[in-house]
Order: sequence, then C-alpha cells, then structure tokens
Amino acid sequence: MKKVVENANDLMYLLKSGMTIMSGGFGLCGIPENMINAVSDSELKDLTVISNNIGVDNFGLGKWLTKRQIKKILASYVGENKEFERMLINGEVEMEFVPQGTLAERIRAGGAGIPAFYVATGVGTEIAEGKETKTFDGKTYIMERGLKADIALIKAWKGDDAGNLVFKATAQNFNTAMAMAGKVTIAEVEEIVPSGSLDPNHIHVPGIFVQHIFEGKNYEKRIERITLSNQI
Amino acid sequence: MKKVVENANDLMYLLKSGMTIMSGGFGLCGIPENMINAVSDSELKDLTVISNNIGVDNFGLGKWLTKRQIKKILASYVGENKEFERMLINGEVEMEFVPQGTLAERIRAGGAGIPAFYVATGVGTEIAEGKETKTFDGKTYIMERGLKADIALIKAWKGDDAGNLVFKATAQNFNTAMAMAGKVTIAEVEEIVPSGSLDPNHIHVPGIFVQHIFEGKNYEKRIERITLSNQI
Amino acid sequence: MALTKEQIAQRIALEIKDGYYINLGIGIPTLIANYIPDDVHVTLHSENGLLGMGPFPSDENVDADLINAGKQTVTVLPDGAFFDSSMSFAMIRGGHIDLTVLGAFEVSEAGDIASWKIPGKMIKGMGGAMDLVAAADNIIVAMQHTNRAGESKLLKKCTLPLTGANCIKKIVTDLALLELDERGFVLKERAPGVSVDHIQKSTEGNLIIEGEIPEMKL
Amino acid sequence: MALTKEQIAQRIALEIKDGYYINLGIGIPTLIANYIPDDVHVTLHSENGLLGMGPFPSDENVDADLINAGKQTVTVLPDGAFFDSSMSFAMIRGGHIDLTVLGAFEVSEAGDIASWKIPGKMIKGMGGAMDLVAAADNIIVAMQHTNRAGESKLLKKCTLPLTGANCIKKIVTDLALLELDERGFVLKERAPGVSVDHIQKSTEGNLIIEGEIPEMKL
Repeated sequence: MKKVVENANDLMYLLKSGMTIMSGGFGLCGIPENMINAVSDSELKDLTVISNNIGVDNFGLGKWLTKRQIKKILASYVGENKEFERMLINGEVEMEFVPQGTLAERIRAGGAGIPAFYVATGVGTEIAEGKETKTFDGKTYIMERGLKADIALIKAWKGDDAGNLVFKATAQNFNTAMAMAGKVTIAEVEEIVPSGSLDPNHIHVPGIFVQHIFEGKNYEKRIERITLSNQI
Repeated sequence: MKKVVENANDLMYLLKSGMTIMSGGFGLCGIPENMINAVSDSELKDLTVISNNIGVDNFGLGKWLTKRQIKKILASYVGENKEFERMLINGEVEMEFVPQGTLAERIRAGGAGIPAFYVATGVGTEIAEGKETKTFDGKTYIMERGLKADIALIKAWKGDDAGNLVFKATAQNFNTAMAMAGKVTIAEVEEIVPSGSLDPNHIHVPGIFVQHIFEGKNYEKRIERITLSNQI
Repeated sequence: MALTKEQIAQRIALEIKDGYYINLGIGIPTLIANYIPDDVHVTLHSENGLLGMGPFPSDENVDADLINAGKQTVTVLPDGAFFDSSMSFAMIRGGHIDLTVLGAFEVSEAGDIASWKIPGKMIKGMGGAMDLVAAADNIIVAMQHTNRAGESKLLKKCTLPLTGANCIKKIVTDLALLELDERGFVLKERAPGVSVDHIQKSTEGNLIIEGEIPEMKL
Repeated sequence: MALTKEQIAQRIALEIKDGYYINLGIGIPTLIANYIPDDVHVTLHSENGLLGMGPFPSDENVDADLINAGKQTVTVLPDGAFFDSSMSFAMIRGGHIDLTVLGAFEVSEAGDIASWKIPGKMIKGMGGAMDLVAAADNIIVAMQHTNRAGESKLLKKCTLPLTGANCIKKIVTDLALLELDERGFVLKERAPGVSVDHIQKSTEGNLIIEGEIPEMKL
C-alpha cells in the first residue's frame, strides 16, 4: 500500500467528470497548485467544487472556471474573481454560498461521521431558507448537513510516506478538515521527508486521512495582497 | 489580564459547590493532579463531573468520590474504580454513561457553539432512550447535545503566559476539547515557558481557550498498567 | 465635523479592554489596531487560522503562507498560534472572541445587518461575517452614517439581503455612536461639532434621543 | 479441539490486509498484533489518541504519558501520530478505520452485540465500544462460543443491554468462524477437529449450514 507517487498526473485516473471535489486553501494560500493545474490541463468537466474561495481570474481554481469545468460551487467568498462574479450575476454557474465557519464545520462533520448539526449562523437570512430550524435553550438554530467529497485535494508543507502532514502558518486553513472529508484524499506537499522525521506530537493531519501523496513542483505561491509595514 | 498564578489554591475561589466541572485525562494519563487534589482538600460538594473516567479508588477523581463531593457523573468508562462501581450498583451516585466518542464530540460541540448534532453511536441501545432520532440517507441517527462546564480543569505538558498549551504523547486526549468547553478554563502544566518559546505551528490549545494557568507541582503521574516488552 | 475613517477607528479603540481577543473585519476595522493604547494588551484573531496577528511584514519577511482574512501579508507575534478553519470558527461560534468589529451596508432599528450582497450588482459572498455576527455578544459596526447620495444607512428595515438578524447592539458612524435596544437606535455620542438635528435627519430608523447628547472624546 | 485465545487471534490475523488501519479492543483482540505477517503493513489505532502504536516498552522506555486505550504503557512507531479524543473518534465515526476487532458477552442472530454491562453485577461503561460498532463496516467479534456453564453466547436475542444493534457481520469463536446475514449465523469454518454438530449444539441462534464446512487453516 504505497501512498507516495511521483506527480499529479499519476493520480489523475482517480478523478472523473461529474465528481464532487474539495480543494483546500484560503484565498491563494495553501492551495494544491499541482493538482489544480493537472485538472485544468485535463478534459474533466461538470465538477461540483467545494472550496472556501474560487481563485483569481487566471490562477488557482479560476482556471477551472475559465475552462468551464465547473458545474456547481460551494464557497463562502468569491470576491477576488471578477470573471466568476460576472458568470454568477448572469446565472452561468450554480452557486451555494456557505458561511465560512459553517463550511469548515460541514466539511469536518462529513469527515467525522456526523450527518448534521445545528448552528445559529445565518438564522433570519437567506442562508436559512429551506433549512430545518430548532430551538435550544430559547434560541433558534438551523440544521446544517455534513459534506463529503469524492476526492479531496489538499496541500501541506511537509509529509511522510505514511501520509502524515504538517502545515506552515496560515496555509493550514481548510486543508485539515478536507483531508478528513475526502472519500479519497490526495495530498501534495512541498517536501516529502523520510519516515520518522516528523515528530508524532506535531502532526496536523494523521496519515489515516491521506490515501495518496506526492511532492509538488514549481510552487508559485502567489500572494493576493502584499502589504508591507512601511506602506501603512 | 495576567493569566499565570502561583498554584492551584490561588484559583480555588473560582469553584463553587453545585458547579459542573470538566476534568481532562484518559484513565490517569493527562489528569490535572494539582487541581484535583485542591478540590479534594476543599469542602466543595454537589459537583457534576464530566470526565472520561473517574480515577481509581485512592487517586485522581476517585478522591472526590470517596469524599462524597460528587452529585452526578458523565463518563464513558469507570471500570478502574471498584468503590465507584459499588456506589453505582447501590444507586448512591447519579450517573450518565456517554459513549467515549460521543462524549468527546459533545464537549467539543459545547465549546464550538454547536448546541446539538447527530450520531449513529448508540442507536438501538439504552443510550438512545429519550433522545430524538432522525433519518439521513436511509440511516437512523440520534441527536446529542453539546456540553459546557462552569469550570474546565485541564493538564498540559508546557504552557506560556498567553495560555498556549502543548501536550506530550497521549496525554492530550480530552484536555483539548475541554479547554474549549469551559466557561472558565484552568490549565495546569508541567512547565511554564517564556513567551515566544513555543512554535506557533505546534500549539495544541491556543491561549484564547485558557483563562488561568499555573505550573503544577509534584506530579505523581501514576501508571495504571505498566506493561513491558519482556512480559509478553 | 464628521469623523474621518481614522477617527471612527480611534473612537472604537476606546471600547477595547485589556485582555480582549478581537476580530477586526476588512476596511475601517483594520485601522483600529493603530489606536490601541500600549498598556492595553489585546490579541488579534484572524479567521483564516491565526491568533496573535502582528503588524504587516517588512519586505524581507513577506511569507505567502502567512496572511490574514483580508488576504494581506501579515506577521505573527511570539505568543501567537496557528490552527485550522474549523478550530478558528469554534472560537467564533463558541463565543470565545471578546469583540468583533465589522463594516456594513445597512443596519436596521431591529439590529439587522446587511453587508454581503447587492443583488444584481455585487455578489462576493459572506466569508466569515455571518458566523461572526451570529456568535458575538459584543459586536461594533463601523460604517458611514449615509451613502454617497446622502441617504441614511441606519434604516427602519434593511433593503439588502441580511448578514444577520437582530444581532447588532453598537454602531460607530462618522456622525455618532449609537446603541440599539428594542426601541431602535439610541444616540449616545455626537461626533465633535455635529448637531443632534443633523444626526436625526441622517437617520431613517427610529432614533432615540434621551437628555443631553455629549460630544465624543477622541 | 476448540481454539485457544491465541489461535482465535491467529485466525483473525488472516483477515488483515496490507495497508489496513486497525483498532484492536482489549483481551483477545490485543493478541492479534503478534500474528500479523511481516509483509503485511498495518497501522494500529488506539482511541485515546494514537496512530502507529508500537510494542510494549522496555523498562527504561516506560512513559506515563504514552498509553493505549487499555491503559497499558506502549510505544509509538516512527511514523505515528498523537491527537486529541475528538479527532480520534472522527477517525472512528467517519469510517476511516478499516478493521475493528472487539470482544463481546453476547451476539444475536440479528447482529446485535452486548459487551458493556451486566445489570446489578458489572457496570464499567462502554468506553469507545459503542462508537466503534456503530461506525465500522468491517467489524470482527472475537469471543468464546459458550460461557463457563456451556451456554451459548450466540443467541436468538441478546439478554444483556446492547452495545450496538444490527452491526456485527463476522465472528471468530473458539469453535468456528461465522458470518451474519439476514437469516442468522452462517457457519463458514470449523475449528480443527470440531464437528458441525458440536457447533450446532453450542449455538442458540439460527445457524445456517450450507454445503461442506471446511476446517480453519491456521
């Protein structure tokens, strides 16, 4: 049961048109660049995409959008992507906006065998429309469902043969919960390290959640807003 | 807003009879020994205790039990405590058995603002009695409620002035979720380290969940079952 | 004189107490960090997974892996911590954040807030704003009192899709500091040199004026 | 000859496939680790927060902070990981464990299992057993076929409080390997030298015997 493969292309056989795909990252931070590029180079289409954001016009998941590979999107914020906003206003793509915390929790719940849970987030807004409500201790909550994906694409800093992952700084974000929620989880990392070189106390994602892993190449790690101390 | 105090006694003013108290640890591993001893030295009574286990006869939470300080217990396993089993069979203490995973999740949910969630655990057993059920995708689940505590007592390996905590090995267990679920969380640690000496990537419990912290003394760290390789 | 954005931030900074964990939204709220007194120690939370957010980095310290919720490059303080999104919103939803400051398009006299969508025109998404307003006991909205056309943004009823219902309890605008109760907007402080009459004219929702309304001290 | 506990463990070990993540309960299941072939790589999960559980420690490596779910001192393998209880049960409840092996007092022909409580006599609690049986697709029960009085523990209906309903699909006892389907206990293999007739007499629940029943190969 070798988890390590050479590159993104070695895993493309796992993805099929029509699948539900989770893609980690917050904005462009911590996104699985290699797998995103491999998908945008493929003929895959009709994808349902679960991701906090949807990239920018010519980078990240924006590439799938430009190539019309996406049927439906679940995300909390898409403001960085002008082309997407245009498509959305014109009804060219199906979209479910999910509050960021609800999205993170729905993904974790999907991975943790919890089919549904209650939150106050969105009560009294259009997010609550069509959802069951329930009152606990005098306060109204809405029921939200767990989310799973056929494939979860995630990105970590370092990983080992067993699929254990560690992240750096805020590049963790949605990657941990998505690793849990993928029926098949593919992790790309900046560096594959020898077995035993990660401290068992510092593992962010235990290998049980990771079915395939590879060392990504040519990370661009684009920054959306470089803001410097001398600019303030 | 100084979080660091000298010892357990400095925080005893926060605890009152009749309170609901969470106590971290699994078996005797990772239990808040100093706070447990301080409570057993006090006149506190009628406590509702949430803990995975209830110590052994003369150590850990077993001390509260012997001293009749406990009104009600929520736990998943109490098999190490003979005195408790006797009291329970004789109806001398109120007990709610909660499956271990459901207990961990109820505690995390309480800390995460989730009043209730659904699990398959316990369906068709006495655990399900009196609980709402719901069917998702053809499978039956029961609704479980989030748990909060007036005070959460937890134990970590190292902590800093800001209340950031790190654990060692399996001593983490219930301590993390309980830190989240305490209206007031008290952390005792083996060593208080200078601010900045913990790597922000390796924090198990961010300080936001910890209101008070102190360096515990004289940890006994008793082992329930010393099992050695040459004994097998 | 109406307050500048910096002055709105400055006034809100006075509401901050020592030891607070604070989430500051994009725009005016971000400026607040500049006005927190040195003897008030606070910890800044960024919902993408960061506690102990520090200042923007110098050129050589820019790190693509270290950003805030506004996607800006930031730094982390020595006692900071990183964590995943589900943990980050456990902090928010669980009520562990002491103060949330965010912007708004509109607020209603019932405490409703609209801040994320202008149908047909702008659909960016709510990000973490719905989670924040639903969870926080202590929320301050930082906003302009009127739009560019001079129309009130403090309304009887919001016209835009809501971010949260019945959740806003305090607002600082360029004209005033207001608190909300069951009656509507209660005027608490005027911007220096701004008359109660001007605030009344700029407020569509029910404005409660009780006694003498003091000028803000900045 | 009925199987010894070690032989029950040995037979169950044959069900283990390369790459499996496995949770082994207390008692017979613990012994299974000794019989996993060298070329089958598995990862042991302990629900108190450990993946990659290694052998028991040598005297000098005993660590009070490193125990398994049976509260025994253990070690961690180089590619192991520690995590908190909610994460540990996310692995279980979310179906990420490939195989669960645990003991039982009773199993019914409907696949119900009783393993945690004997009213009036023994109340220790279910620990993680209810979570494990409710979540795992692949569960094997390791148990004695009869109690000390010779009475069957494979019943029409459990007499003790249940740990889980309609969840057990495979059992290895000292007498046989059985699978459960909608009809009841399907006899698949006999312990070496044990007759079908003996197994039939030892099984209160509906026993399905189809064709020739082979002897176990250990």
